[in-house]
Parts: sequence; structure tokens; C-alpha cells
Amino acid sequence: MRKLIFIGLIVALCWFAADCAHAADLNLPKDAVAGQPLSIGTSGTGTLYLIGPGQVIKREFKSGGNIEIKGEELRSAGRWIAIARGDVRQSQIFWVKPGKPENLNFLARPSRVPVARPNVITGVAFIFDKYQNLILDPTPVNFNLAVGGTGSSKTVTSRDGIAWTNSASAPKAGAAQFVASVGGTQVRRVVQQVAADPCNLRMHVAGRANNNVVIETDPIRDCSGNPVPDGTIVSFIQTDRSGRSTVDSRIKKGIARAELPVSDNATITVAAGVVLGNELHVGGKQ
Amino acid sequence: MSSPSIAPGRQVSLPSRAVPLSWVLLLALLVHGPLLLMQITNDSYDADFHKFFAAHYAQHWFNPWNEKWFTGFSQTTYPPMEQQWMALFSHVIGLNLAYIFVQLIAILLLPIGVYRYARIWVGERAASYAAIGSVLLGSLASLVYVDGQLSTTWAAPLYLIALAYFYEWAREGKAMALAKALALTMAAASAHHVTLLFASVIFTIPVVVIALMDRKRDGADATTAGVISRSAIFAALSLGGIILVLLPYWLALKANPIKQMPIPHGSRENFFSQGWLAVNYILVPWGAMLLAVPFIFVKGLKESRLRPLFFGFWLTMLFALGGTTPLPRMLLGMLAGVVNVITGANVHNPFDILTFERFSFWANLMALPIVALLAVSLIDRYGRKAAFVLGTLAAFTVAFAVSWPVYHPIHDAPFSTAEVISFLNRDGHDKFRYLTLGFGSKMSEVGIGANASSVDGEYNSARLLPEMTQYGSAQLTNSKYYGTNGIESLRAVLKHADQYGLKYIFVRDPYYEPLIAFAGWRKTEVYDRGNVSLWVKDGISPAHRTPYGTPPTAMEGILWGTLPIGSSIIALLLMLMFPDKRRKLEPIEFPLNANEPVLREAR
Amino acid sequence: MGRILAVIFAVLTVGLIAIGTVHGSRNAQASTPEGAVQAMFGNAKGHDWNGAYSYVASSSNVDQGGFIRDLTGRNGSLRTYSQLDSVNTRVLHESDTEATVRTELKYATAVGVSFDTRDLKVVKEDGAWKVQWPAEKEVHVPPQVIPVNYLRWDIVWRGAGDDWGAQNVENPNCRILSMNAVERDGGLIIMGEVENEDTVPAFITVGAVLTDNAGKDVAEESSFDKISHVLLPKEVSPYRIDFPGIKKSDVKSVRMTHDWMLVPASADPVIGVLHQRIEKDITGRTVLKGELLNESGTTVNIPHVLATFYDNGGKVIWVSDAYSDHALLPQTPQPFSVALRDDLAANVHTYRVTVNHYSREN
Amino acid sequence: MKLVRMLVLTAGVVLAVSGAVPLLKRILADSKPSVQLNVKNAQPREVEEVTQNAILRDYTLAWQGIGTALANNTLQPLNENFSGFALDRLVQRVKDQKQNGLSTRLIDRGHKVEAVFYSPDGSAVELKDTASIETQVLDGGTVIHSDQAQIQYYAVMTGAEDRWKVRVLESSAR
Repeated sequence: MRKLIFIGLIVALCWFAADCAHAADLNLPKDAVAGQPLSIGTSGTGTLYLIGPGQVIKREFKSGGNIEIKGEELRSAGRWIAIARGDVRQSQIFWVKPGKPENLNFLARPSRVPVARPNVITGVAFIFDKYQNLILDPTPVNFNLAVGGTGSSKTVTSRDGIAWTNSASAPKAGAAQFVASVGGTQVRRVVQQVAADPCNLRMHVAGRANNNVVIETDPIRDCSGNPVPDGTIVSFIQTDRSGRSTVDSRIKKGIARAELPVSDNATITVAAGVVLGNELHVGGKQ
Repeated sequence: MSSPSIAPGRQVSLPSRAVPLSWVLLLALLVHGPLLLMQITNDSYDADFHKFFAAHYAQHWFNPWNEKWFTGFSQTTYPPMEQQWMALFSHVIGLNLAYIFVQLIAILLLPIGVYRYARIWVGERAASYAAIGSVLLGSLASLVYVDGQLSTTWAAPLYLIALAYFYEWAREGKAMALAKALALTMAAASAHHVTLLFASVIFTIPVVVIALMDRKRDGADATTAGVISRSAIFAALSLGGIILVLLPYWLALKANPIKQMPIPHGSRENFFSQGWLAVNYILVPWGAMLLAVPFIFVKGLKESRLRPLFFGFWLTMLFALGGTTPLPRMLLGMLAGVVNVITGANVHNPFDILTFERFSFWANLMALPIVALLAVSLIDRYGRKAAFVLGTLAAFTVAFAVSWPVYHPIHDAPFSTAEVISFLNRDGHDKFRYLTLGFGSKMSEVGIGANASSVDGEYNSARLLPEMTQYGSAQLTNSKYYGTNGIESLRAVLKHADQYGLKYIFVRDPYYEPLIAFAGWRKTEVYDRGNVSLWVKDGISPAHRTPYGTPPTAMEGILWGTLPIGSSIIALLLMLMFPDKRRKLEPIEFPLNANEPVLREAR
Repeated sequence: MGRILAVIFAVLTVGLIAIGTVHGSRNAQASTPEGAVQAMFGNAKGHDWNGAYSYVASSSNVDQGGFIRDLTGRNGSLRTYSQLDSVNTRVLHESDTEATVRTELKYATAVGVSFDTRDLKVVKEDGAWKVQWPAEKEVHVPPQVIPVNYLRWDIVWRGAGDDWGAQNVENPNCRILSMNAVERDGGLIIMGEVENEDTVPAFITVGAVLTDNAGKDVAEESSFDKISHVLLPKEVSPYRIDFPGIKKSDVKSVRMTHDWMLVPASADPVIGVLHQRIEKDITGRTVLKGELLNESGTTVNIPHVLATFYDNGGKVIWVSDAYSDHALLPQTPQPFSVALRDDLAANVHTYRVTVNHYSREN
Repeated sequence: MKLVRMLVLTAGVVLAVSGAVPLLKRILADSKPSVQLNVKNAQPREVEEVTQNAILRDYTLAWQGIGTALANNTLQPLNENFSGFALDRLVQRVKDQKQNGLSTRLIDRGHKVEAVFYSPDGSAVELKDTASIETQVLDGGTVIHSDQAQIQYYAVMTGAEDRWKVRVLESSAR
């Protein structure tokens, strides 16, 4: 009888221990994804804390059963700690993966670039899910750069959440559309392609006004034929016996114009930045 | 500190009685209470300076290193007592009301101080009239409502009361009188060092002389040697006490002696060179007392017992005239020469550093006992008519002084600094230093509210930046008023904007715009309906500590946070716990009759 | 005894006041040519215009209003932002009735100290010396319409929100074209030119950090106002950075620092620099002189002239600047002069003048 | 008498030690973590030495900031070293911790960091960090979870006004 009682006690103890062990179980899924619902199996009564990289979720549970975490609650990807407090005390680590690509951070540089320069335009795309978790798995990203309907397209597979590309600027000035797309997400940037330095800078005497000589340039263009933007400084320098006279003129409507004092023997030169133009000799009364 | 009263049994008419001190205090409250509550004093020249210091003490009681001005300076360069009281009160009633409250205390202390001081020289009744006069002084109104010299108005009454106890100690050798005199002297030093420096000469020497003259009066039986030795003991203990309570100040002064070019100030000019100077420095502070000057000369020199007071007054009056006479420059130059010979130092003539408007106040205080005698004789002769005329003149004096800024504005049109402060306190803008131009004393208001540090500041003696000390100009915000020195100092600071992290300049006066535009700042925002514009320089790195000045040690901070205010608390405790024994009063008019020895009533 | 003392002290007080007051008086009749000039400017400094005008000779043919405007400036010019600080005089020639006084006026202006040297003719009128004031000719621009193709750049920046990745407008590309370090007057001076290579306006600052032989930074300065901070596309500005008290031998290397910002700007006004020539001024110093012509229709209040001097190898050997104390009225030439070091004058092969400006907002 | 003196002395020493230990722990807790940075494999641009030093300094400060913020539930250390998504996330974590009465003590045993990407314009850098961290979650003063692990972090840092700030910080099971 004593033996029976002893065995009975042992069985009871084991059963109790097994029950306790069962109560301590936290059934955490191994493939949790940010933005997707999560079900956690518990037993016993207590409080469950889910501590994630950017949030803490707290749930009370009674008599076991599953705890449901809504998709919009589970926002941060990364390492989570689940801690149960109550009848039992236990904690576990679990991982949450990022969701599908839904956001792109697209860094297109520069916003303004001279025409016909190799490898000057770069695009860097950071790929995120709906909740701004960086998607570390390789993901194909398409980059498209076009000016006036013509351009180039390239697909790059991301590495550690980043895809990047570089490209030459087109020979034609204008606003280039630079588009990065992944899945159904598309981000557009504009790269202004502007004329390069003036080429073949030439001037001529355009007449007289207020006892001055009016000097005017031909339409100023870069070596690709793009007009140099208005506002660019063009320096006219006149040298004669009375000294030097300079006018830093601004290009307006494609040409630069300056009024210089009348001289009986003067040399006039023109320059834009470090680019020099032709030289004029003005002599005698006109 | 009990109110004097009329001895029982004698029937005297109202005008021929001494006025109880409590009535005088009530008068002070009635006259200055409403003016203070109208916050006129908050617009005074130095008000924001005191509030700025107090605001720092309110936050960092034991750390006098303040990084908000001059890229960092030590507040141990200015005695802290009244500012620390303001800091304490500010936690309850806010900074503006705290300033008003502390100023009110100083105003209430003044008639007490004047009464006690006047009692050394004149009788009960005249002393009470002197106390009334002190409430209605033009120079007091000027210091309180125009200049905002809180420290001067605090230190003077404390020192006057201390001298009354010193007089008692010198003649009668009462230890408690010595203790009170010392505590009050230390409190006065904690309130304002400059007052003490000059008061020790102009107020004290006449008292020492009169103590010698009175050594056998009123039951005292002191010897000349006794009076002198007790005076020496008081002087030695005071000196030790002042060194102790202001120890961090002396250490700061030793570490960074004041080496700066003289800064122009109107009070050093000849007051007759320009009309407004005469009004500002003579007519406003002296007011109706000017009418009494001939009487002061005659009476002060006629009565042998009043002569020490007169000589003190006369010298102070000449100092109050600033550059109108050559005497102050000459005497101070000689003093500097003596110091240079003794110490081998190279001290400049202090005339070029001092401002002389406070000397009018001190001269007025010294004149009051004699003027009170005039009032007594006029009232005795003409009764209520005289009282009415004197009251009217005094009222006009104080009214003129209070209203003078209306006719001679010290500020430009008011403007709001709220947006400036708000800008500096948001989005990490306080990582950089800033400068205000054309803000006047509103610069301190910005300093109080903003967390950011400025290269400028309102306390000239604390300046250590070489770009400021090398030029004879004061605040950068007012550079244009200091001629070539001012603008060159400003240029020098702007040139080193990179080193100082000086990114933001707030411009109130378009005069400064050409310089900062040519120097590379860009106008980016406009505040207060176009009154103030913000100019920003790009490419400036965040501010870091500059090598100028050393923060006080923790121990100095503790001393500074305890001793100065502690001295005032000790003085207060001594006065409350050991009140003066009431003298048995006997109202004897001054002089009783021409044949009797002068000032018999002083018995 | 008391009354005597009172009288003595009263007399003493009045005497002391009298000494102080008489000593400072400046309205006495001028007994010397220099005295007349000093008294005139002394009164002008104290804004006592009546007093100052009383020293102007009647033959000057200038009314008091014109005289005051000559001294206080017109049209929001730099002179209107100035206060007279000091006057130095020296008699160049003197006869019984006439004298020439060289007068160096030192002004505190809004942009720093400014000097103006004039040779003033002083004549004797009614037994007193008076200054024959050279009245400035007041320019009146005739009413006219000046057509302006108003050209400016405005910028729309990225929004205040932290939208990382969102595109912003790029800062302009600028380049330091040259840098030359020389030792002058016991200090190191770094100068050169900088160009805006971009197609948009740039706001530029240029500075330099000096490193000693141990590799430690010893000094840092910026070009401050010796540069044109706003550069339009392809515009070139000189810069000069002064390091007073630093010897070239103590410096191992120079690290140039710069900042280029995109800013809204206007292409106007265009200021022509005419008839530039190097010559000597009245004091015998070498200067670059010429005329500024404001080709636009609005007044330029404070012109700032920057001159770059090159040697025959095209190297920048000196950069100097000067603020003109006269405003530039539209279409009206205004003379200017910029100092050139006498010791460098012989090495100057060519030069270039650019004009920076400040115009008050209306 | 001697015994009494010894007792007093011992009691004093015990008191001093008991006072000093938490202080020491706090100092240690606030101390900077050890970070080793390797920039050799950064693509497509090479990391300049100045940038490398700045990143090392600022990433170290960022981890110090996380440790302080999560232990004391304060936001200030985060504002100085984080921006964008990383800042939003950590701020939320601190707020949630505070609300639930929790705090997290990170015992940082070092980081081996490799720069894997440096943007062509020099404005962004991506770091791969193998961190050895002991994590203790505390409910009030009680430790309710403790683990020690090597964790892989990916951090994107971008240049701010005067420093580099962590804009993305994500742990990964990879």
C-alpha cells in the first residue's frame, strides 16, 4: 500500500510538473512578418509583453488560449522578446521579418548637372516595407532616366536593402525624369541638365547709344549647341589710352550686351568665366 | 529700527514734531508702490541686466559660470546679493515682479538708512525730515526708474545704517553695535562693491571725525585713541569680512584684471557742453535741492559739527559733476599714480572707467541732514505753508525725474523679442551663437529667454574676448554709438564668427545691415512686423567653449551661493533678534538757541 | 568764519566749473587756417551745423543745407551711415589772406573706419580765417524710363518635413581658381580668385586654416568683406584673407575652407567700371582710379569696389578694396579710387575691378 | 574599545562600498561601447579617413545613446544621435516602456562593424554590425528577462549638420 501511495504521489507530482511545464509554453511562430497578424499560444493566466525594436505590446491572458496580435500592431521588423508574467514566468526571443516592398527612398543626385558628362548622375534606392522596415533580401529595382522621351533603363538587384546606379548626362539640355520602381511602387525625381561652358564666344558692334558704343554677343551656346542660361555673366573689357573699362553684363535672351565709352582707338575683349571670346578693335570716330 | 516718537507730556503742533518712521515708510510705499507696479522700472536701463543675472542664479545657484554672454563669463565679477534675492523670489512671483519687489525693499530701506545716518548729525525731527526727503529724491527716482541701478540703491541704505552702528561702536564700544555694523557692511559689499569703495571714503570719514568730536557726548566717555582704535578695528574687520564674502570676486579679478579701453559715457562729459547733459545729470537728480545748495554751503560750514559732513558732501558733489570740473579726473589720476607707485602696476585713471551719476545720489544723501535743517526752520517760521511748498517742490522733483525719459528717451520704440527667443530655442538653433544689433538693453531680455549663447553682453567688466577689450566700446549691440572703436570692435568679432560659432545676427537697426551683408550674412527672416530681421551665415560650425575665462571652481560656486546672501540674512537676523534699545526721547529742536552748544540734542 | 568759508567754497566750486567749461569750448573765432578747419569740423562732429557753417567762407557759394548734405551724405550713401571721428590738419601753404590745409578726416562708418583726405582752401574774411568749402554738385537724374528685363532667380526649397530622399535643389558648383600666400607688414595674406561655374547664383564664403610644422592648426580667418559673396553664373570674385602677426615661415600648410550656397538673387544692377587707370593721389600714394556707372534704373546706396592686381604671369599679387561714400544714381558716373601698395605698383601688369553693392530696401 | 573601532571602521567601509558600487555601475553603464569599424569593403565610394572617424565616433555615441535611453526611459540621448525612422521607432519604444513600467538594460560587449555601402554623393552610409549584447528587461527593479547574444544589425547613417545620425537601425536573423 505504501508503495502504491508512493507511486501515486510520484505520478501526481509528474503530472503537476508536466502541467506546469505545459503552462510555461509560449508558442511563438517562427516566420512572423511585420504587418501580418500573429498568433501566440499561451496557457495559464498572466501578462504577456512583446518587446520589439520600436514598440512594446502588452496583453493579458487567462486560462491559456491564443493571443492575437493584429497586423497593424506588429510594425517593427527585427529581434523581439516575448515575456510572460503571471502564473508562470518565461521569456523567449523571436524574429519578425520585413513585409513586401512598398516604400522607396530614392536619392537622385545631382539635381542639376551640365550636359554630356559621363557617370555624373547617381541614383540610390533604399527599399522599405509598409512600416519602413528595411528589406534586406535581394530585390530587383528598376532605374529609368529619360529626357524628352529618350533615355535608358536599368534593373539592379538590391543588396542589404540598397540598390544604386549611375549614368551619364544627356547631350541635350532639359529636365530629365529619373524614376526608380520596385513592385508597384515608383518614385520620380527630376535632374535638370543644363548647358555647359560657353563655346565660340563672339561679339560685334551693335551700334551707338548715349555717346557709347554698344557691343553685343552672338547667341551664346555651349559646345553641344545648348543655349547658355540667362543671367550668366559675360565680361566686356575695353582698353584704350584713358585706361580700362569693364562691364560685367548678364546674358539676357541668349545674348550679352554692354555699352562702353566711345574711344578713338580701343581694343575690346569678351570673356565668360575662364572662357575667352574674340577681340574687337574700335578706332576713329564713328 | 523702531519708529521715533514724541516724548510724552509735551504738546507740540504737528509740523514741529518728528515724523514717525513708519509714516515715512508708508509715504515711500505710497509714492513708489504705484510707480513700481506700473512696471516703469522694468524699462530702466539696467533692469534687464539684473534680471539676466538673477535668471541664471534661479537656475544655477551654485554655478556662477554663465555661457549666455561673451561666449562664457563668470557672474562672480559682480556682487550678487540683490540678484540672488530676486532669483529666490522669482520662483514664486516671476522675474519681473521679483525685480520690482527687491527694488521696493531697497526703496523702503533708504529712509531708514538716511534717518539713522542723519541722526548722527541732526536731531530727531530733522532726521525724520531727511528720511522724507530721501523718498522724494530726484536722484533716487533717476537711479530706480531711468538707470535701473538696483545695486546702488540697495548698497547705500545698508551702508548708512552700518555707519550709524559704527558711530555707536566708535564712541561707546558696544560689541553688538560692532557686530551689526560689520554684518551690514558685508551685506552692503555683497550688494555693490563700487558703492562700498567710495562710501568708505565719502560717508565714513565724516563719521569718524564726528565720532571723535562726539567722544564725550551723550554719556559717552571715549578717548581719542579709543575712537581711533575702534575705528581701526572696524576697518580691519570690515576689510576681512568684505574679502571673505566676495572672495570669488577677488579671485576672478586677480585672474582677469580689468584691462579694457575706456568707454565713453555722458557722465564724464562737461555737463554744460550740451543742454541735455545739464538736465540729465544736474537738473533731474538734484531737482529742487538745487535751491537749497546755498543754504548747504552756509549752514554746513557755519556749524563746526556739520563741517565734516559738508566736506564729504562737497567732494561728492564735485564728483557728481563728472567732467564739468577737472577735480575728479585729477584726484582719481593721483590715486592711480599712488597705486602704481606702491604696487608697480599700470593702473589707468579710474575716471575713464567710472560713471558718475551715482555720485549725485550719494551727494544728495549727504546733503539731506543739512537740507532737513532748512526744512525745519522754514516750517517753524511759515508753518503749513512751508510744508506745502516743500512738499510740492519735492513732488515735482520726483515727478520730473520719473518723467524725464519721456522727454529724453533712453529706448527706441518698444519691440517684441518673443520671436527672436522662440527662434533661438527651437530646432537646435542654440547650438550656434548669436548677436543682436540695435537691441539696446533688450539684449538682456533675449539673454534671459534664449538658451543660446551670445558673443555680446551687457556687463562691460566681464568681457574677456580680445575683440571687445581692445576697443573702447561697450556692447556690440550699440556699436554705432562708440564711433570707430565700436564699429572696429564689431568688425573684429564678425571676422572671427567661425571661431565663435556666430551664425545668427538679429538686426533691429538697419544701420548695421551694410556691414553684415558685405561680411557674408544673408537676411532670411523678419520678425515683429519688420522691426527685427534675422541674418544667417552659412558654413559656421556649432559653437564650442572659447579659451577666454576660467569657470569658477565648485568651491567658489558654493561660497558665492552662500556668503553674500548669507551676510544679508545674518544682518537681518541680528537686527530682528537684538533690536536696538529705545532711547528715552527728548524733543529738542536744532539749535535750541544760538547761545547753546550746537547739537546738544545729540546727547 | 563760517560765512567766509562758505564764500571760499562757493567761489572754488564756481571756479572749478569755469575751468572745466572754458577749457572745452570750441566756438571761438579762428585765428589760424588750421584752427578754422578744426573748428568747422569740430562743430560738425557735434552736429552744431550753425557753428560749423559759421566757419565757411561766404565765397564758397554753398548754402547751409547743401553744406550739411555734403557732410552728412545723400541718397542713402555710406556717408549717411557715418559719424566724423577725428580730423588731422596740416598747412601746405599759407599767405596773409589764403592758405591750403590738408585735412584728413576719419569717419566711423557702418562698414568700418573710412578716411577722406582733402586739400581745403582757407581764406581770410573780416579778419578771421574761413574755409572755402568745395560744394559738391548735386546730381539730378532727369526723369526717364529705363527698360529692365528683370532677371532673377527664386528658389523653392524642400519642405520642412524630414522627407529623407526627397530631392532638394543642389548647391552650386564653384571653384577656387587661384591661391597665393604672401607675407606683408608682418602678417600672412592669402589671396586669389573664385568662380561660380554653375548656372545658378551662389553665395560663397572662403576661408583658410593655417597649419604649423607640427601639423597643428594655428589660425583660422575668413575673407570677410574682401570678397563678393553673391556670384552670378560664371562670375569671378577676388578674395583676400589676412592673418595679422603670422609669419610665412611658421606655416607649413594652408587649408582652404569654403561654402557655396544656392541663394535667390537678382541679376541687376549692372555696374560698369570705366576709365580705370593707375596713378598717384594727392598724398602721393599709388591708387587705381576710375568711374563707376550704374547702368540700371535704381540707386545703389553703397558700392564696394574690389580690385585684383596680376603680375605678368597672370598671378594675383594683390587684392584691395574700397567703399565709396557716394551712392550710385542711375546712369550717373561716380569716381572711385582703390589703394595699391607702392611697392607692388611696378609689378602690376594688369588688373580687374569688380563691384559689389548694398542697396537699401525701400 | 579596539573592537568597537574596528566595527565602526568596517561599517564605514561597507557603507562606502555600498554607495560606490551603484555609482560605479552607473559610470560603467554610461561608458562608451567598444566599436571596431572596417571600411575596406564599402561600395561604390571609398570612405574618406575623416568620414571614417566621424562615423566611428557617432555610431559609438548612438549605441551609448540607445543604452542610456532604454535604461532610463529618456529621449534626450536619442534626439542627438538618431533621425528619421530609427528615431521614431526608438522614441516609441521608450514611450511604450515607460507606459508599461519596463526598462531595458543593455550590457554592450562590443561591435564589429563593416561599412557595406557609401553613397556616391557621400551623404549616406550603410553599416553591418555584429554586436555582442546582453539584454536585461526590468519590470520596476526586477529583471524579468535576460539573454546574451550576437545580433546582426544593419544601420543606415546620414550626414546631419554637424554629425552623422542613425536613420535606419534594424536587427536581422540573417
